[in-house]
Amino acid sequence: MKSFENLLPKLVIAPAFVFGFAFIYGFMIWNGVLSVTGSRMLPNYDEFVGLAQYRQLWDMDRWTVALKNLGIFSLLYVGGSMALGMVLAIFLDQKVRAEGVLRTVFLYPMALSFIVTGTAWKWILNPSLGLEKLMHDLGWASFSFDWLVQSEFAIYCVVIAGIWQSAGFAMALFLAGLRGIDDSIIKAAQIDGASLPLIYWRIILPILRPVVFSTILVLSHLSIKSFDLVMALTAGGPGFATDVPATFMYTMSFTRGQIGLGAASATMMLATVAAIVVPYLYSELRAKPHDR
Amino acid sequence: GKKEEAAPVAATPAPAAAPAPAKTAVEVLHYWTSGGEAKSAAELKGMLEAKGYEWKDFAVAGGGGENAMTVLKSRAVSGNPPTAAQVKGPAIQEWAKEGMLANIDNVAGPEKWDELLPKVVADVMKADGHYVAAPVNVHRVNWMWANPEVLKKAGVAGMPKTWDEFFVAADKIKKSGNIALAHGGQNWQDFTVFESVVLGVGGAEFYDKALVKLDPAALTSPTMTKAVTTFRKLKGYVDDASSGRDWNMTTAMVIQGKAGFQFMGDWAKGEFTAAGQKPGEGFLCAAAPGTANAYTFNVDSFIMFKLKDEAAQKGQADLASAILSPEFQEVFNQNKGSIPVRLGHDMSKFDDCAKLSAADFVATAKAGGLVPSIAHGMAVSPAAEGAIKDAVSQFWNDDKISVADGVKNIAKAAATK
Amino acid sequence: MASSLHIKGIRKAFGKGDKAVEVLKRIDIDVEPGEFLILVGPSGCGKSTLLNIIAGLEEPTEGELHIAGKNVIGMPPAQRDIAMVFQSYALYPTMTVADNIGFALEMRKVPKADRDKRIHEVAGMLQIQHLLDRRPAQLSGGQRQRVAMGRALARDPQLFLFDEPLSNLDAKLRVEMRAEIKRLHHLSGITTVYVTHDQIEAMTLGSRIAVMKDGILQQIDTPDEIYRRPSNTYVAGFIGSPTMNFIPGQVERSGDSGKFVFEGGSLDLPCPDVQQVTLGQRPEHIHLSDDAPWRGQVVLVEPTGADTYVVIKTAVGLMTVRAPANTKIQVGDTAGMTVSGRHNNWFDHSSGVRLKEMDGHHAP
Amino acid sequence: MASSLHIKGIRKAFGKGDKAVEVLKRIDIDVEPGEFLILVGPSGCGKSTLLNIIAGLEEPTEGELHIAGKNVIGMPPAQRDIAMVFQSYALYPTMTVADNIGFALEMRKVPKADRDKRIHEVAGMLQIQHLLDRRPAQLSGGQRQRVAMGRALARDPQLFLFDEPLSNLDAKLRVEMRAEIKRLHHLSGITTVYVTHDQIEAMTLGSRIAVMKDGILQQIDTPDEIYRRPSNTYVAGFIGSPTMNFIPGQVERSGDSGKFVFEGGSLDLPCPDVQQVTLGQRPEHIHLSDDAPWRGQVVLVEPTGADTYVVIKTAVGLMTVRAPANTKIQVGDTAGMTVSGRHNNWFDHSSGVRLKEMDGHHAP
Amino acid sequence: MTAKPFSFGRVVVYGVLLVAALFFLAPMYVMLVTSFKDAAEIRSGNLLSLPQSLNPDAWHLAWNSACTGVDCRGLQPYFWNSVFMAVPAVLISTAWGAVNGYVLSMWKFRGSEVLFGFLLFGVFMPFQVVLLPMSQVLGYLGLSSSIAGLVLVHCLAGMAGTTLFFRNYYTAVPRELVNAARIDGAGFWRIFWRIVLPMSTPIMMVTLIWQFTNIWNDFLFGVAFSGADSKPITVGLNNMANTTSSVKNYNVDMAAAIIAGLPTMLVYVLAGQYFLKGLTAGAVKG
Ligand SMILES: Nc1ncnc2c1ncn2[C@@H]1O[C@H](COP(=O)(O)OP(=O)(O)OP(=O)(O)O)[C@@H](O)[C@H]1O
Ligand SMILES: Nc1ncnc2c1ncn2[C@@H]1O[C@H](COP(=O)(O)OP(=O)(O)OP(=O)(O)O)[C@@H](O)[C@H]1O
Ligand SMILES: [Mg+2]
Ligand SMILES: [Mg+2]
Repeated sequence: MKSFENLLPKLVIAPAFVFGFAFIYGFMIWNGVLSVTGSRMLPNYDEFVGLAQYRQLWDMDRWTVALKNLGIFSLLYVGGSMALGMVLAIFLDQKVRAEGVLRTVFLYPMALSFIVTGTAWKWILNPSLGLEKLMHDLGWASFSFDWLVQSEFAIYCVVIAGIWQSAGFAMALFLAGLRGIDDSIIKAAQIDGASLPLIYWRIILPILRPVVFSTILVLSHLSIKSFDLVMALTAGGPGFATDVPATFMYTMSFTRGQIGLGAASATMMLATVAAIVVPYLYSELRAKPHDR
Repeated sequence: GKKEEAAPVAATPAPAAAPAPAKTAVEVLHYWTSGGEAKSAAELKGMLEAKGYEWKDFAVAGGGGENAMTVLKSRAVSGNPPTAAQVKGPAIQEWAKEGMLANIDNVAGPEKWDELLPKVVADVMKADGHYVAAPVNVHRVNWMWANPEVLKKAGVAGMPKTWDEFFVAADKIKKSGNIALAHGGQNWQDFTVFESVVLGVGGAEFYDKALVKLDPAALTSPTMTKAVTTFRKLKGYVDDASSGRDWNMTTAMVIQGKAGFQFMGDWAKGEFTAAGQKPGEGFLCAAAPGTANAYTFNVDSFIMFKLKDEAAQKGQADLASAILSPEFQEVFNQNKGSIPVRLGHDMSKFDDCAKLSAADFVATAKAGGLVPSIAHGMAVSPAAEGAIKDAVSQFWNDDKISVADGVKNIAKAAATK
Repeated sequence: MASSLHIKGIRKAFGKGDKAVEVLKRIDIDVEPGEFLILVGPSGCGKSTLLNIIAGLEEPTEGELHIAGKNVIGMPPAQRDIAMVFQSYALYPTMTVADNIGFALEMRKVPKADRDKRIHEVAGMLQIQHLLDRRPAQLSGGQRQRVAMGRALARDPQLFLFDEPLSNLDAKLRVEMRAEIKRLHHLSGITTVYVTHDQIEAMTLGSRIAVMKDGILQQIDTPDEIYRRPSNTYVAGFIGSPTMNFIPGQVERSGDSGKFVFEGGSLDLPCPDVQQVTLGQRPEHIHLSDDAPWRGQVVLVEPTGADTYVVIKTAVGLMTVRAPANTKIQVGDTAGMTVSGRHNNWFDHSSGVRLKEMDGHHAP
Repeated sequence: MASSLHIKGIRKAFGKGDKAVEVLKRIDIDVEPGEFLILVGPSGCGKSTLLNIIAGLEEPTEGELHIAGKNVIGMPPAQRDIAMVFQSYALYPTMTVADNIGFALEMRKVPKADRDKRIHEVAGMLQIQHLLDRRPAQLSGGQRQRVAMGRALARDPQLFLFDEPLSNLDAKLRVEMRAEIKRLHHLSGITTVYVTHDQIEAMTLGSRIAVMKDGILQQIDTPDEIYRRPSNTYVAGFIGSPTMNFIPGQVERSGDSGKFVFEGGSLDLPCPDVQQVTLGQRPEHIHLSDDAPWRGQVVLVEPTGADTYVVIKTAVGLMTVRAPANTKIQVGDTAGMTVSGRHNNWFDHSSGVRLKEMDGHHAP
Repeated sequence: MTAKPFSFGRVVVYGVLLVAALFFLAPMYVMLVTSFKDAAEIRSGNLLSLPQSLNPDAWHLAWNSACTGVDCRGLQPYFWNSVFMAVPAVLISTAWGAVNGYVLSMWKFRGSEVLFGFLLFGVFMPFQVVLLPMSQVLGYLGLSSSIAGLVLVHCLAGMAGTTLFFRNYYTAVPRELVNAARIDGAGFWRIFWRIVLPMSTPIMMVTLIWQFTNIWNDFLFGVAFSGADSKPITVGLNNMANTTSSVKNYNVDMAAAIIAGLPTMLVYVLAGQYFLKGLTAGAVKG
């Protein structure tokens, strides 16, 4: 009897463990195996090619561009969404009128699938149809905003659309966290003479640390897996200027019949992620200032 | 009340002939979703339903079938492939190599497909000497479309025959305030134009060496440099907003008189006709400059998967036979803008462009100008095709890449296995 | 530079419309510069709410509030320059003890070195030096409370507000802390409002005590005055532990002197001119006397170490008597009681209001 | 059916390796069935930790724990059938007061009607009937504490654990609650462990008091015994408020009787056979006497209402004396002190351990 | 927080919120006005101009009769497929995440933190990697091309994320509450159900929003694992939006997009109202 209560939590978490490992790690291993085969159209485990796929991968311009884009995109997208989301959450927390409406307004972009918001943004950012034309029509002739068609700048358009979609969600996460904080702590800080910005920076943000942690993880995984967004907005174009590893991998594996190469790129993606995320996970899970 | 709506049931007009024991479902995966194409697919559906089958439509739009291929692989791997799927070119052989395709010689033999089909087409449909796929149509890719009004306004008389003539005409159009070349900035569109430029500049033989056999010498030859230079020059005639534009939106620019020319396969004709225009009146069609004696073909086809169920196998046979039937070929190709694969098909009901295409098809087949379209997956393996497409598109979009580097990149990409 | 605090007609209601609960009903208190005001009252009477309003953490529904002569209604807490100890501690969970204590100083841009010095001083005073690196979650209840104290004491504000700052400390530490607070107040002279439930704290710390009940101020006076001359039976019963004994009865006058007659006994005392009265006698002013005529049965004997409290059942209710620690009396015994007669508290029977006329009118 | 509680060699350390803090160091306590054990000790000495271990909320690092004769180490709290009042209340924020109180009953499948009856009974007892529909956030500190009490009292467990359950209540209410707890304990006879900082509570409620310090049990005995015969200077100083006065000095023997000599004075007392001793005298056992030879200067006069505490500075340190409330002495006066001689506490000078030989050896 | 009604700070707060609202609303505005315009208006007018009349044709078309392939039933059938897929998948994955988070924050055991780390890292696996092996697994389970299969896939794919949300939210819940409930005799499940869950409203809403959005809007799994009869709305939408005739029906596309987004937006509006509830204030000291 007494051991059952101790066992129960472990039993409850067991399915997650089993499925998590079978599916996530099982598939990862599977992917790793594929990457050293010469699989083309469908998986083919007979043809061992060693690291040839990796060599080919690193030899490709497109892959380098994809990695570089991923770096730019994740940094700006995660940073931008977090910053905007935090600002909005804090401002919404100031007992503003119409909070409900504003919250919904900030959140709704999440609701729309990118297949279509991509179209809308494509339109707005398109120089001859959208913003630029609008400004010209309104008489601001020198206005120029043609990032979408510029190879070097198109990725920033993807960032803008990405932030537009995700900032609201970051806001929701932060707001949920803010609403969970004991009021009297904030009161104490007010008494201590902290200004509102300082209260948020010094007291609330540290308390929200686990929430910030969740948000960073969620956003960065979105950025790494940003597939729909890129597909809908630019489909990797112009050329492959906005290609990211996710679209790269998809294209190689499914369109070009180079499953081995695709698998190699997926492995590289995971390795890159691991190099950045694992230390972060480690430090976050180790420091436990919130244990009560 | 909502419950019934929930499970989508194929809207089946009561089939006349079929006695109705549980109907065999024929699930067809395809990416014919645009207006003209969908109409064509509906034709096939009607024919099969008339034979007593239940047509399960599995249409997946987007990106020239990219999504459809993903689905197909996923379905194949799960051991639950559809009855038939729209696959073309060398990919047919790749699927056959995986051992997944059914032999449909039992239809092809009695129906004498070997005689009915041009050899180039038949070869693509076969693996190890057996038919595994049924061809639907033949598209010509090296077309040039034009709006006569725009040309007239700019003072251009007739369709340019060479690239030099083209640039003269394009300059005039530009001066008259219209866009000279309607182009959609998607990589396959870039590639389609490129293919026509190479064919026009180098001729069919060069095309075959460079873009079909992927001969490194040809790929780095001065002819290639010339083609790439011409290609780069074209960009100056394209508007700013082309990036990411769909091909039919691009065609619409010609239809609406915003732009003069477009290089696109004959499926573009469907858009013109759908807009109520007639060839020679509302729009003009001609082979791309310098390619009058050549023909880049693009054949759509359906592969048949190995299935255990006998009724389903019968369904496959009936599907294959229906696809090749003259009635279907006639209606389908009129909708789609392509020409029938059946040799000697009566073209009288077709429009002028199609007639020209059919004539050129037969002529070039004899003269050796008939080449597979690389941009549409008919010439080389998807891997090499994709790599070259990347190189071409990158060159098109990035003016900082010199012609010499462009040539080098393309040659390097062609080495992809 | 001690500041005055003027509370004028403060009202506070929680909730709206029908569900509104009026927690403070027109409170008026004037606190002189440098004064140490004790706020007492039963649980839920509105003490914390009043402190919150003074601090600016809650808006009063009505009323005025002046600190150092300035109207502060609407002024944010940070600008009021107040230090406060919260009843619920309200420690910052992510900060160490040292950072908790130093935060307010940091906010006031005190240089790091000075800050550290101050933190160590305060921590020493509160005997929590060894905990400076811990986080609140790793502290015991009393330790947390001391950190909360430290946060306030580290500062040098216009006004100190303490909300039961010592409730979780042991008696010994409490005595030490009390002395410390007293010393600090002497030194700094900072005006202080202090909520406590501890009788000793209330009696010894404050210059005045304000007694509240149900959001109404009952009496505000010096500790001695409140203890000796409570203005009504409520205050009389509330201050002092064990509580005052109340004996309802009649005054029978005979010339100048009177006699207080009640069920089961009578006492010869200087009586007021009112017929129906209640006599209040504190436990220490009733004495056990074997042969006294007013008698009852012992129902409880509570030795507290220094004293023993004897509870005696009489016709007018239970009487608590403070007896010496070594009293041998036992439950079940019959005991007689006498009253010294010098510490009589007379209250109007029906209103419970103190009959002032009798003050200073003691038997010889 | 009262249960016994046996605590055997319990040790508890927080943290690991170098950073480990040993909070309990081999605690042994046997609580008889039906006993009411008071647990006292300075803040941070490990009282709450011990309760948590009894309740099964923390695992001891070492040791055994038997409830009703059954070893319960490793047994989940729910199965131990214990009711507990948390020092930090730990009210369920999303439930109303009624639900908070009724939750444990619900968990034990008490039918709704019985449950409601019980909730109302308990709420009545704690004077929180009018709050039953509120949520914890809408309550005052004392009200929250009473809800926390109610949650435990509603039950009928094997063991009650109270962690300073009355600290936030006013004196009057506290007296009432104390009486209520005492009554309930009489009725139910449920074994109880009760942590408090209140001297009066400690002295009056418990059948025995356990005094802890730094995770070590100092003494466990009846209240009377602890107060009168503390086993060392620590316990002597901890129990009783104000604290006991300690006078270090020498015994000068002359035949059977001896003389206790210390800096600034000497006392004729029955003395122990040890040279270097410390004499402990409680404030109520030292008396002011104008002509006594042992003298000092008054540094503090604290009237608490019933008594006045006078702090006198002498050569051996500050002495606190309890004087009557009406004492006229003032700060700065010189005062003489005498000792009754019947309540002497002798301790070994260096170890602080009580010299037992002198117990029962009182001057006539 | 107290602030004077018309302070400078308030103006800044409202100003920023308003500007942000405009930024967020702009694409929606464009989509909405476009959906009511007809083709000619779209071509001639400007992006922001209001439609000359409210023309609901595009909406009718998108819902009932737009064609994808040979199928001309609009989005309707796909819509219901999505409902049948999303509702169970969202509920299961949220519940699963809540329970996991509860265990990982309040019933920690040796190695649970490491376990959590492993689960988290799984979040980063690109879903494309999963497609083929998952098809195979679904094939073995006999769930390929079915709604049940899609539900399973979404539950597995979403589990790590939902666990993360709940676990990190629960770490901020005071341990004393759980302790009190254990003393009160509540076991593992009761504590979860009666104490922890009622406090989870805000994060529950966030998670529901998150999962519902992800699942409803998922295209990759939807297209890869569905059969002809079980295609979700995104696939329908994609077919419609990528299905083009000479004049691209922007108005129909936009109407379809809004229809496809309506359920998610509805969920947001409803969920948003619960944000304010379930505060922990006043639970414990410290
Ligand atoms: N998680 C922890 N990590 C380290 N030390 C801890 C932790 N929890 C408690 N302690 C320490 O253990 C000691 C005992 O704590 P406990 O709460 O038992 O004290 P207590 O006797 O109840 O004190 P109080 O009367 O102040 O409530 C304290 O010194 C405290 O700082
Ligand atoms: N948010 C609220 N909504 C409704 N009533 C409230 C709210 N906050 C406090 N109250 C009520 O207001 C009254 C006064 O509360 P307050 O905290 O000021 O009492 P207190 O005098 O400090 O009591 P204690 O000594 O128990 O701490 C209490 O009866 C309490 O129930
Ligand atoms: Mg209070
Ligand atoms: Mg404690």
